Amino acid sequence: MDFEELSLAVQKGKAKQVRELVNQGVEEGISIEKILNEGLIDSMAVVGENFKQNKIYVPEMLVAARAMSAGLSILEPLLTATGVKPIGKIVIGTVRGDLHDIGKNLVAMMMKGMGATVYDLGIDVPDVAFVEKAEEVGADIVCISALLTTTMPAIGDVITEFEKAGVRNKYHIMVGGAPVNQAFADSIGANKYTSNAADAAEVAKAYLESKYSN
Amino acid sequence: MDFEELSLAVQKGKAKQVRELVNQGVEEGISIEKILNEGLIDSMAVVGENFKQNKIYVPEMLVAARAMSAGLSILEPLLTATGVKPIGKIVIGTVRGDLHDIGKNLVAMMMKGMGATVYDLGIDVPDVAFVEKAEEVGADIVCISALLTTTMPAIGDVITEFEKAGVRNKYHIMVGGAPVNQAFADSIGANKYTSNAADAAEVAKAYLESKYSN
Amino acid sequence: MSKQFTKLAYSSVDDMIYGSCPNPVTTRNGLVIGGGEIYPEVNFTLPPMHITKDTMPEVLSIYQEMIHGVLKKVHELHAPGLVVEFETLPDMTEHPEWGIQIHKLLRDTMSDYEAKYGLKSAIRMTPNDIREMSRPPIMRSGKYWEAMVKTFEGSAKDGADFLSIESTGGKEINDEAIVNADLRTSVFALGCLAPRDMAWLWTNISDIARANGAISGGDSACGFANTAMVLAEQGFIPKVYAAIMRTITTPRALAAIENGAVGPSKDCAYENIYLKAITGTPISSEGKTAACAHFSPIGNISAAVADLWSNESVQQVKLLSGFAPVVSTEQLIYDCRLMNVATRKGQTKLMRDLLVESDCYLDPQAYVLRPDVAFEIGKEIVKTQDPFIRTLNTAKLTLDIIKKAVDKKELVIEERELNWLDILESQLDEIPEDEEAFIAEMKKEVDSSKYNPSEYGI
Amino acid sequence: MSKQFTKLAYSSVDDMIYGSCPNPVTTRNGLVIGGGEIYPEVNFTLPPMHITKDTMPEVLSIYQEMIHGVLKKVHELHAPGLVVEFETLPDMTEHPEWGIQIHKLLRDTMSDYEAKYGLKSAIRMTPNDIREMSRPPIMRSGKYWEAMVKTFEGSAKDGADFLSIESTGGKEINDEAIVNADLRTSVFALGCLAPRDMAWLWTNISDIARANGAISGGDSACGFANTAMVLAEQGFIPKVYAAIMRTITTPRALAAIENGAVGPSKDCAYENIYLKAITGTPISSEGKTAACAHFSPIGNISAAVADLWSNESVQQVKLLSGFAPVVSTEQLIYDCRLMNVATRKGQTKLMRDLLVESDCYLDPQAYVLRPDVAFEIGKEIVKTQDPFIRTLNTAKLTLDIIKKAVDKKELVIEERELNWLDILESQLDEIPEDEEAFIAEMKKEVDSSKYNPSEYGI
Ligand SMILES: [Zn+2]
Ligand SMILES: [Zn+2]
Ligand SMILES: [Zn+2]
Repeated sequence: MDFEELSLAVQKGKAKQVRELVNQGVEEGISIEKILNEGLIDSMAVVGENFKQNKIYVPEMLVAARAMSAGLSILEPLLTATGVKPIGKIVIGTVRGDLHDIGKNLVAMMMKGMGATVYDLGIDVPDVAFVEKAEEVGADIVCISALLTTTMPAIGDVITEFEKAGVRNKYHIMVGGAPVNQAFADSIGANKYTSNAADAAEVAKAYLESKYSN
Repeated sequence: MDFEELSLAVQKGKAKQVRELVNQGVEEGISIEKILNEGLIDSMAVVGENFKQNKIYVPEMLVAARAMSAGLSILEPLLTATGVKPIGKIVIGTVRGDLHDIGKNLVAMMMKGMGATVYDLGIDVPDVAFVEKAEEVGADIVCISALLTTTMPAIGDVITEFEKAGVRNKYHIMVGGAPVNQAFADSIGANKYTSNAADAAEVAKAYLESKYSN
Repeated sequence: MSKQFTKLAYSSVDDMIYGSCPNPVTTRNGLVIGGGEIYPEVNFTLPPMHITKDTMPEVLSIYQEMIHGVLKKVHELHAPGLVVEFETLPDMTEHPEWGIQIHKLLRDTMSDYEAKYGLKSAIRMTPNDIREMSRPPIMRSGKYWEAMVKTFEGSAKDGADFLSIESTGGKEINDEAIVNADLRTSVFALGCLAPRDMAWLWTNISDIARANGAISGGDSACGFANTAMVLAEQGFIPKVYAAIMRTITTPRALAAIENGAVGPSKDCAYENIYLKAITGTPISSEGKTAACAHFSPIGNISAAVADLWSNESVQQVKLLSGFAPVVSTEQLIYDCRLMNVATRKGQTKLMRDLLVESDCYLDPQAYVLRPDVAFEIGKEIVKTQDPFIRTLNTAKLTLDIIKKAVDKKELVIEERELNWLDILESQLDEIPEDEEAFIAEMKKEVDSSKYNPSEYGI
Repeated sequence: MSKQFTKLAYSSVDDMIYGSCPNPVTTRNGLVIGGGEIYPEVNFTLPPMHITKDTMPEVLSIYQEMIHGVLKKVHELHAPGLVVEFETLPDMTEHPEWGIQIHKLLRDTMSDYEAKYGLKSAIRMTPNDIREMSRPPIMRSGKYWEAMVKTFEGSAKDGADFLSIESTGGKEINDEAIVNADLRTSVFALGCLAPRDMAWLWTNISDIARANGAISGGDSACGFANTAMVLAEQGFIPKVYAAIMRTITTPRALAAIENGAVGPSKDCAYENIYLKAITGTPISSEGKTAACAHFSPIGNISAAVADLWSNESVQQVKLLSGFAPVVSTEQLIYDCRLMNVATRKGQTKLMRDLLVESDCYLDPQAYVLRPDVAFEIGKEIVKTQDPFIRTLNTAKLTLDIIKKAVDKKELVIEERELNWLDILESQLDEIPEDEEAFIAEMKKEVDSSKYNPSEYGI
């Protein structure tokens, strides 16, 4: 299998070709971890970089992410079997009362693209559902989003729910959405605020790397 | 002495005439308290009302306040002698680092006009000076003003100084100035915020009346 | 359908100007929208806070403070007229008594100022569309729709002048289409679903208006085209896609006027220019002075043919001068003064053209708002009465107009946009010109858990 | 005194327009102010916070965030040029290393954007005048003055384009005069004290600029005339007094240009119109788009002959769209676009006149900013070189102009203003026409604990 060919297939969003190449690599006995990291994740990093440099748009990135997922779905059972861990687990959702998911979906997609396992709770998520899912899957990061100034306070309520359950310190809580700012994030005791989807994915990656390098 | 004549003299700011009429009233044996309340304070209330109704400007009000003061200076020694109390004592100043006194002066003037004894500490007042003066004179109200967003936090520092001295609850603390708002006033534990000079005087009067009617 | 539009409301594009229109609207107190002058439309909203029964006294006192600040400024600056928009927040629509109570507070305060200072003002009542709170949305019945009806009726009874809404029929499937720049699905949402909902919805709103002495105002495709504009501004999706999203919301918007609405249409509906060209109703618009609410590449051109000029929305936060709603009010008043002075000097057309020229060559989303382009698009739309065909043909024509402008080097677009002109063209080429066939295809393609076809009668 | 002005810079009032002037100023990187186009001048400041050694990293990161936001928006909207003003806060001037560090951060980021995107921009460095921190103020020596010199020098060495200040000579006695509408004391402050300080101050600033490759910009009588305008806006003092306060700051302002300043003069100096008429230097101005910083009755007319168009100041607070400095930037860019498009279409004069007509009949403070009135006042000023006589005669002429406008019913003023026309006239009548005599009288009248006559050489 040609890694360059795989990279181009991911970048152009050719899911079928990605599947074929990944299968080929597995058959050739290339290490699963290598296909994952140097094949899929690195290719997606190129896509992310092109987006950051204003060379492509989100739709191109989404197509690439779908192609990458197609490859990943082949690797996943093998990864579990060989004991390779994904770079981290992330629970994400839009707070109670808020129906906006465009921004949240972008963040989820970019986080998947960087190789994390993402549990998307969707929109209008009850406060306690964040806690339950995080506990259930053993998440590293919880991302909470709100688009309305009126639903923004619910982000604080979700964090309170983590505190009540006595598990606040187990999770790195990231918050975002149009009305949110650093001062608000500080006031509710969030670990991190980012102002846009691309930053959120990058910050999450940096956090996971530092967490697992220790 | 004709009360109507005295009222007009105050309203027109004729200090000399006010002095003459007050002297005349005292000689005629009219009660000191009556001259003060129905003569001077009520006349100044008319002036305040005319200002509120956009019939006159601050300069007209200042001239009236000076005329009223002229009358008051005759009554003051007599008031002490007869045991009549002024409506209340107010300490006022602009915080450390802030040189703006126009707004603060207006508030002081209006508070004098309503019959309070006002101790004006001026501008760039050290935090502790507010506490010292309030304790020294046995003030009812402390008014703290700041005009810059950068000096506004010093209002909070002054209040902390009152707390440190263990005398916070002895005083009704009012705050104001362009950058100040209700949320800030709440956050530093002020008793009252008003957004303009006329409101400040009115609110102070209401507070003093309720304090001394109990 | 009570009205049909088969030709434009203007014979010459030169006649389409700001501040006046063929079919002006007059409020109870005699304020004429589109009768010669452009007026400010001010909108304001709460700072971040919970809205509950317990906080309602505080909510009311904030609205009280806001409306007083705004009216005081309008009086001080001698503005000849004003529209205030009250857009409810979801909690207020779910509890209609709250929204109605706030509306009444605003309406009564405005009447007080009129009695005291002769300040003529009108209020636009805009309940937010909470039907989407059910997922998939229930459009024509249920507790959410009932709460909206209560809000419309209650405020109309209390003297609301204009009833408006930013309705969401079709949005449930368009949201995902936007981030994919998937024009095919957007044509389905805007050409098939939205007009069906709009026709039903505006028949109902117009009935409520008629029964209670209010005016059936207008709608906005905010959740469609403005979401696209904002994502394009952030560099997420191509501007050419957002430009086409703008024009293809017009057939949807027409459904309101066809079914009883008479204007002024909503401020954030930039499709209003096509609507005005076709129907001659007064419109509201917003641009640079709504930068407090959203950035845009159409800050001046959006004013070119507006009858009301709005700040979209601003929170009660304190700036160095005072509260933000008062700041917006002052800015809108000066914008309107300049435009009205131009009119008094006989220079409306010139001022309009300067506003247009200011922006039109710098962004495709501005280019498609040129009055001459609006005429071209309007003429295409009135050729048929079928909303789907109108939508599809508008998309094709818009793409064509943008391509020509790029070819003529009249319009500069980014390198990465060029590619998308072809992608979008092939997306459009694959849409059949028969609605039934298209609906059949899309029913298979679109995730059926996201919407209820039956709620649209398809 | 390096220059004398004995006649106006224009032969016809028709030639005095926005965006260009007889004596344009060019920055190192080739941005021309007053060379044909009007550019935005953006100013931004910190949210409420303590500035200390410990918070300086946070301070720097906020300035970093602000300048990036502004430059990104300027780039996105294709603005052809930009001026950024950095006004230090008192703590930053007292610790010159802080102000210099922030300036360098801004200047370097601006250079980065120029290198990367060709975005031409210039920075105006405005240390605040902290000499008044001593009471009575020490004007020509001492730690405060030394800190100011360090700030000017340090930032000029780091590439500051324009050096500016809102200087305060005479303000220490004018503050009380304002609330008393005491024109006599104001004439003393603005006609006797201020010009002496300005001549000395601007000789020094111009020397620093020359030695370090910066441009000696200009001043503003903000603490005099704008304080009066704001108090008048609040209904505290008569607008006619505030209008006269505006015009009589001109002889003071001229002292800067006579002693080395070349412009652009400061944004909040509305006396700039008289300055431009007399000296032909480029000016900055602000109006409706500075409503975030202060309200005003001159939102449009203030743009009529501006070369830079400013937002005055806004804090880094978040609005619904984004941060307030970015909001201001977008608004200023659209304002400038409209005016520059008018110029490209040969309609500068018409646009100027519409901006003037918009406001001039509604407030005396707007009326005195009419270009024809500016010409009349300018002509009176250049008749003599004596700043005191200039000030006194300007006051008398302005009062006369307002009275005539009221008589002609061209200008409507409030009932309670009328009375003040006479009060102010009698105040002026009692001022002797001989400066020495007047100074002698005022030395007796003015509280001597408030100012140091010797600091003014009187
Ligand atoms: Zn909207
Ligand atoms: Zn200023
Ligand atoms: Zn400024």
